[in-house]
Amino acid sequence: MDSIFLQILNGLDKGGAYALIALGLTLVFGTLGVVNFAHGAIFMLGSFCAVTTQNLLTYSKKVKDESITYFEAFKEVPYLEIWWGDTGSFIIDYKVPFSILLAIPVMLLIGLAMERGLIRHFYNRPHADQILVTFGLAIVIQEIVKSIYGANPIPVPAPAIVAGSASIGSWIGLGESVVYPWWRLIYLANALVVISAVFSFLKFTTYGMVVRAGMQDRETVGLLGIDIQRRFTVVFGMASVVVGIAGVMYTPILSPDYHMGMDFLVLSFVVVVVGGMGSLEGAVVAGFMLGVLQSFAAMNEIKSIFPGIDQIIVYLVAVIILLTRPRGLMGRKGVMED
Amino acid sequence: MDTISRKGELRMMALFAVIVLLMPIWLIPFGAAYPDLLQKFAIFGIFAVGFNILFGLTGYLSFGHAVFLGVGSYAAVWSFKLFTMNVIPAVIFGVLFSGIFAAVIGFVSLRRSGIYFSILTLAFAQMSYNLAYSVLTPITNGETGLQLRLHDLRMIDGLFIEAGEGLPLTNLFGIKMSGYPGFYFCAVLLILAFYLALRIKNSPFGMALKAIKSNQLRMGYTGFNTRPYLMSAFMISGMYAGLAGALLAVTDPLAGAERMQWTASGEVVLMTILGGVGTLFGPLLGAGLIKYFENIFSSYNDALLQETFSFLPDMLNNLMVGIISPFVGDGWHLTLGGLFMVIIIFLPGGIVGGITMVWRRYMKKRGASAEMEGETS
Amino acid sequence: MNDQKKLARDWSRRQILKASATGAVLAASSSPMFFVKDAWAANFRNNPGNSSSVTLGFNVPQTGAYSDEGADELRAYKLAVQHLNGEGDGGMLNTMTPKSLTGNGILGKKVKFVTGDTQTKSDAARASAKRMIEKDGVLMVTGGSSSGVAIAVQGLCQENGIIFMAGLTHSNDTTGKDKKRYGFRHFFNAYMSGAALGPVLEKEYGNERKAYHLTADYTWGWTQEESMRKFTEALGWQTSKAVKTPVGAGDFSQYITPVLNSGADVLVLNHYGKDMINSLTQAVQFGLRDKQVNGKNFEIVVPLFSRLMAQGAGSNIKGILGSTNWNWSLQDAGSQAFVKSFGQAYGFPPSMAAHTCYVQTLLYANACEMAGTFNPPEVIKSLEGFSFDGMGNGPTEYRASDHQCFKNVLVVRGNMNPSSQFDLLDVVQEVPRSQVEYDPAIFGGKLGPYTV
Amino acid sequence: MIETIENQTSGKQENPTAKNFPAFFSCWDIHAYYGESYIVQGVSFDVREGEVVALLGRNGAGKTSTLRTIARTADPQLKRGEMWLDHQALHEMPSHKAAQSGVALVPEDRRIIPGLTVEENLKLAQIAEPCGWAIERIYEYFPRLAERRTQEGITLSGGEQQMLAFARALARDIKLLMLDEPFEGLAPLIRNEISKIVLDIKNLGITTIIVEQDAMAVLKLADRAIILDMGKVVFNGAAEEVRTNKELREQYLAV
Repeated sequence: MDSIFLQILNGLDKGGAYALIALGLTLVFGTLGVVNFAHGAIFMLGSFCAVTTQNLLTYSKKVKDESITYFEAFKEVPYLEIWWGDTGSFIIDYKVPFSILLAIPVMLLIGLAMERGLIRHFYNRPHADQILVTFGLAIVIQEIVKSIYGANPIPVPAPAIVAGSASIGSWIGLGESVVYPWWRLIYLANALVVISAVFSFLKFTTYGMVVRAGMQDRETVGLLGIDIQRRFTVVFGMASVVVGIAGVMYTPILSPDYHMGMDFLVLSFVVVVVGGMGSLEGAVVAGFMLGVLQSFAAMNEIKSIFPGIDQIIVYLVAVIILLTRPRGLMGRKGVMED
Repeated sequence: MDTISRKGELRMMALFAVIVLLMPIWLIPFGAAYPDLLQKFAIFGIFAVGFNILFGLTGYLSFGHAVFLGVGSYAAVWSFKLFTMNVIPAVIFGVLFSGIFAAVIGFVSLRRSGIYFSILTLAFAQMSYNLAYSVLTPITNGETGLQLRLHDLRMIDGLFIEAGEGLPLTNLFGIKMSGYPGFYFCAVLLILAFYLALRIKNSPFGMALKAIKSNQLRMGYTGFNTRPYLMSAFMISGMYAGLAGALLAVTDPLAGAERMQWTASGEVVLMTILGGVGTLFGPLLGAGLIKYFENIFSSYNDALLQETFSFLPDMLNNLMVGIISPFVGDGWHLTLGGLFMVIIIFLPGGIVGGITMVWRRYMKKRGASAEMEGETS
Repeated sequence: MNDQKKLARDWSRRQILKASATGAVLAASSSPMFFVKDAWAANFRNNPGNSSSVTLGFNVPQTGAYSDEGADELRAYKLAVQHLNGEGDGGMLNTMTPKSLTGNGILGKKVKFVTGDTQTKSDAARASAKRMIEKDGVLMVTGGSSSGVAIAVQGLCQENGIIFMAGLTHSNDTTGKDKKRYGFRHFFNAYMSGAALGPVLEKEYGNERKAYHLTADYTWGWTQEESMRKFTEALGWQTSKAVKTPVGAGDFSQYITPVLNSGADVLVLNHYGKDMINSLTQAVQFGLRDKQVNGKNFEIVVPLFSRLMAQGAGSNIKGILGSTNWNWSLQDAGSQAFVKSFGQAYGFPPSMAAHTCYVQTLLYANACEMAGTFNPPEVIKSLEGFSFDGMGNGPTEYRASDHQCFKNVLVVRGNMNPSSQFDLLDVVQEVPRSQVEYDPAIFGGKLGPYTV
Repeated sequence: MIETIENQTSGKQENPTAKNFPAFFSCWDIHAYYGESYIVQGVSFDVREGEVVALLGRNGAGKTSTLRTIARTADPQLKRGEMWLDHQALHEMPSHKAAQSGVALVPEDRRIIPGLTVEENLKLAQIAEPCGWAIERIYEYFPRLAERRTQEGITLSGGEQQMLAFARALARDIKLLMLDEPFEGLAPLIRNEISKIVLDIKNLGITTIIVEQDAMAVLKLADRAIILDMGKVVFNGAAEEVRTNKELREQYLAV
C-alpha cells in the first residue's frame, strides 16, 4: 500500500514534468501549426536560467588558495556573502525561486525572438522542414550552451529548508515511514498551478478566448479583423515561459546539462501524440497518465513478470493508443493527417 | 513527370558507377580517401537511397528506420558466428531478417499516416533499442555490442578450414573484406542498389507510390488499395537498411545497439533531406556530407589548425584558429546544426534542389533556342 | 526528372568515353599503390620507417555525456606529448622508474598526435580509430571513457595490429573475457573496487547489513554489481534486492521509492557519470541518508567515484564511500609532479581520467624505448610484466597474463569539509595491491596472438 | 445603432472625392490561384454603395474564390489586380486589415468556431475596431441566439448557425457584406426566415454581394447580377434581365 501510494506520487510528479513540456509543445503546435523540435532545447535553456542565476549570485572574489602549492589555485568567496553576510547566503540559498524571476522575461524574449526570427518563416513550409530546421536550431543551442557551461551536469540544489523529505505519511495516516521529498511536492504543486494558470488564461480571459478561437480556425478569426498572428507570437513566448519554468523548477531534481532537452524531446512528442495532436487537455492527461504508468512499470513486482517493461512502457502505450484511438486520447479530426 | 529513356538511364548509371568506383582517387584532396570512410560513404549511401524509396516517393516519414540497420547488423554478425565468415550468407541474412522486421513493423505502423506513422515507427525503434541494450543481451551483447569470439561455432567454416590462432576475418571466398576490397564490395552493392532504386522509381509501382504521396485520400476514394503498395515500399526500404546494416558488419564485424537509437534514425532523415528528398542523388550526397563531417571535421584540433594556417603571420594565424576552432573538433555538431539550418532555410529542396535551381537559371540564360534544340534532339 | 534527362543528355557519349578512359587509367595506376600499402603491413602496420616523427591517436569522447572527461583526457595527452618531446617541466618523466625515456621523443622521433571523437558510441569510436589507423598512420590508439567503447576499439586495434592503451574503462571485461593481446589497461576494474571497498565497508558499517543495489542496465553495471555482491556477501552482508535501471533514465525516483520500505540499510549505486549524479542526488532528496533502519544509519555507497562526478553531485557526495584509481591530493612525488605541470598548464588539478591517460602514453613510449623498435609484438613483450614506480600509484605491474595493471587502490570518501573547490575526495585508505589481486582465469577470455 | 450605419452612409456622401469615384467597391482585373490552379482569371466589376449584387455561375465558376479573394484570405492567393473599397486599397492588406476596413464574409459553411459559446462567437467579432451592432441589439434582433447564448456555437441547428454567422457580421462595422450561399442546406421554413434577414440587411443600406446556387431566389433580392464562368465575368447587368432571359440562364447557370 505504502509503496503504491509513493509510486502514484512519483508518477504524478514525473507526469507533471511531461505535462508541462507537452502543454508548451501543444500550444505551439495548436496555434502556429509548427512541429517544434527545439522545444526540448527551450526546456534546457530554462534550466540554465537557474544555473546562470546561481552563477550570478555566487559571483566570487578569488582568493589565492594557500593549501594548494603545486600551482596557482583560487578559493572563491561570493561577493554577496562578503557584502551582506548571512543575508547574502540566504539569497544564494534561494536561488531556484529567484531564478524564476529571471527566467520569465528571458524565456519570453527567447520565445519571441525564435518566433520572429525563424519559426515565422516556416508556417507554410512542410512539417518535415519545420522539424529539421528546429532540430538544427536545437543542436546549435545545445552546442552553444555546452561551450559556455561544459558537458557535465551542474548541481543547483533547492533551498536548504526544503532539501529533505516531508513525512507525508503522517499527514494522511500511513505512518511516519512514508516520506516524500519536499521539492518534489513543490514541483507537483507548481506544475498544477502553471497548468491551471494556462487553462484559466485560455478559458477566462478575452485574450485566451481569441487564442482558443485561433487554434480552431485561424482564418475565420482573421476575417473578423483580428491579427491572430501577433497573438500567436505572444503565445509562443508564453509557451516558452511555461516550459522554461518547468525547466527551472526541475533543476534540483535533475542537475541540468546541455543534453537534457534531447532526452525529454522524444518523450514529450510521444506524450503529445498520445494525448492527441493539438489537444491541450489531451497533453496534460497523457502526461500524467504516462508518468504514473512509467512509475508503476518500474515496480519490482511488475518487472519480475515482464522484464524490461520499465524501459519500453511509454512506447508500448503509445503504440496501443495509436492503434485503438487513431487520433490519440483527445485529438481532433483532421489534425496532422496529411 | 517524365521518365528518362532506358538508354539515358544506362548512361547515367555508367557515369555513376565510375564516380563511385573512383572515389578513392578523387576524394584524396578532401582527405577522405581512406577505406573506412569510403566504406561508410557507400554503406550510408545505400541506407539513404533505401530510405528515400519510402520517404521520397510516398512521403511517409519513418522515424525508426535505424532499427532495420541494427537488425541487419545483428543478423550478419550471427551469421558470422554461427555459420561462416563468408559475407554472402551474412548479407542475405541481414536483408532477410530486416525484411521480416519491416513486414511486422510496417503491418502495424502503416495503419496510420502522417505524424502518427512517424511516432509509431519511432516507438518501435526505441523499444527495440532499449531491449537490445538491456534485456536482450544474450542475443545482442548489450552495450558492448555483438562481437566475434575465438570459440564461436562457425559450423560451415569448421568443415573446411582449420581455425587460426587469431580471430578470423570476414571474407568473400577468401578475399578479406576490410580495407579497400571491403570498400569495392560495398561500392558494387551501392551501384546495384542505386540502379534498383532508379528502376523502382520509374516503374509503374514507383508511379503508384508517387500518386500516393500526392493524394492518398483521393486514391482511397477511387477504390485503389494503397496498403499493399505502401507495405512493399516499407519492406523494400527496410531491406535496404538491412543491407546497409549487414555491410557495416561485413566491413567491421561488430553490431551495437546504438545503431538503433532514434538519433540514428534521425540521421538518415537528415541525410535525405539535406541532400534533397525525392531526388536520386540527394540522399547519397547527404549521407556523404554527414559522414564526412562526423569523421573529418571532428578530427581537427587546434594544433592541426595551427599547422593548416602556418603560412599566415602569427597574429593572423591565431586569429583564424580562434575563429575556426569552435566549429571543428568537439564543435563539429555546432557546424552540422548550423549547416542544416542554412540549407533548410535557403534551399528547401536540399543541396540537389539548390543545384537544380541554379542549373535551370543557367539554362534559361543560355536562351530559349538551346532549350528548343534540346527538346527536339 | 527533367534535369536528369538534361544531365544525361549533356554528357555526350564522347565525354563519357573520355571520362571512363581517364578513370580506368587512374584506377590502373593507383591500384598498385594499395598493394604497396598492404606490403608494408607484412613488416608491421604504420611503420614510421625513416620518418622523423611518429603519430599517436587520442580517441576521446568530445561530444555527448562524457565529453568533460574526454576534454580532461585530451589535456593530459597533450601534456604527455610535450613531456615526451622534452618540452615543459617534464612531469612524471622526472619521477618514473625504471625509465628508458630521454625526453627527445620516442626512439629519437618527435611525437605528434591526432584526435578523434568517440561520441561514447562504439560505431563512432571505431570509425574514428579506423581513420587514425588508415589515414593518419598512427602507431598507437588510446582513450575512451566507457567500457563498451574501450572493448570495441580494443577489438578493432587487435585486428589491425595497432596497440591500444585503454583510458577510463572500469568493466571487468576489458581485461577479462574481452582481453586482447594488443590492449592494455592501466585503470583499475570493478573487481578491484569491490575487493578494496569490502574491508573498509566492514570496518565502517559492520557485518550485518542488507544491501539494495541499483545497477545501470548494461555490461559495466552488471560486472560492478557482481563484484560488489561477491565481496559484500563475503563479509556476511545480505543482498536484499538488485534492480536494473535504464541508462540515462534521468529521474530515478520510481526506483528509489521501493528502497525506502525494503528493509535494506545500505544502497549501492552501480551508476556512473550523469546517472550516478542524478540517482545519488535523488536518493538524498528522498531522505535516505537521514533514515534509520534496523537500528542503524542508512548508508549509500558509490563504488566508482571520480572528482568530476563529485563536482556534479555537489554536497550530496559528502561522506559517501567509494573507490577511485587516483586522486590529485596524493602526496607521492609522481602525483605531485603531474599535478604541478597539469595545474600550471590549465589552472586546475587533473582528474583520474587525465591521470590514467597520461600514464598510459608515457608507458607506451617507454616500452618502445625498451624494445628499441615500434614493432608491436616487441613493444607488447616489453610492456608485459613491466614493473614500474613513481607514476602516482606506488609500485605497479602490468600483468602479462591479462594486460591489467596491478597497484594499490584508493578508497575515498566525499569530503565533509572541502578546503577548496577541488578538494572533494578524502582518501580513506590506500588498499594494498595484494588485497585486490585475483587469478586471471576467473574471467576467462584469451589474449590472442602477437602477430596478426 | 441604426443611427451609426445611417451616419456612416451620410458621412460618406459628404466625401467630396466620392463624386469622382462613383463606385463604392471596385475590383479590377484580379487574378488568384489555389496553389498551381488558376481560379480567378481577371475578374473586374464595380458595386455602388447600398447596392445588392448577386454573383452567379455554375459550380466551380470561381464565385466563392472571388469572395475569398476580396476578403484577402491566404487561399486563393492574389497574384495580380486591384481592389478598392471606399478609397482603401484592399489588395495591399492581409485579411484582418481588410476586415478592419469593413469587409465581412459570411462563409458558405458558416465557420462557427468550435469550443466557443454563442456569446463568445459574437464577442470575438467585436475585439477589433470598428464594431457594429452591440450584442444586446443583436440579441434583440435574433431572440433565438439570446436564448442560446451560453450554448456552444457549433451545437446549434443549421438555421441558427446561419443566424449566428449573420449576427457575427453585423457585430462588426461593415461596408461590404459578402454572403456565400446563405440558403444552402436549409429547410424551406428556415430559408424564409433567412431571406427576411437578408431583406432587412438590404433595407439597412448595407452594400452586399450574394453568391447563391438558387439564382431565382436571390435575384428577387438583388439589384444587379454578375455571372462568372471559368473564372471570368460573362455578364454584368440588371438582375431583372437575368430573371427574364431564360437563354442566358441556361447558358451560364444551367437553370
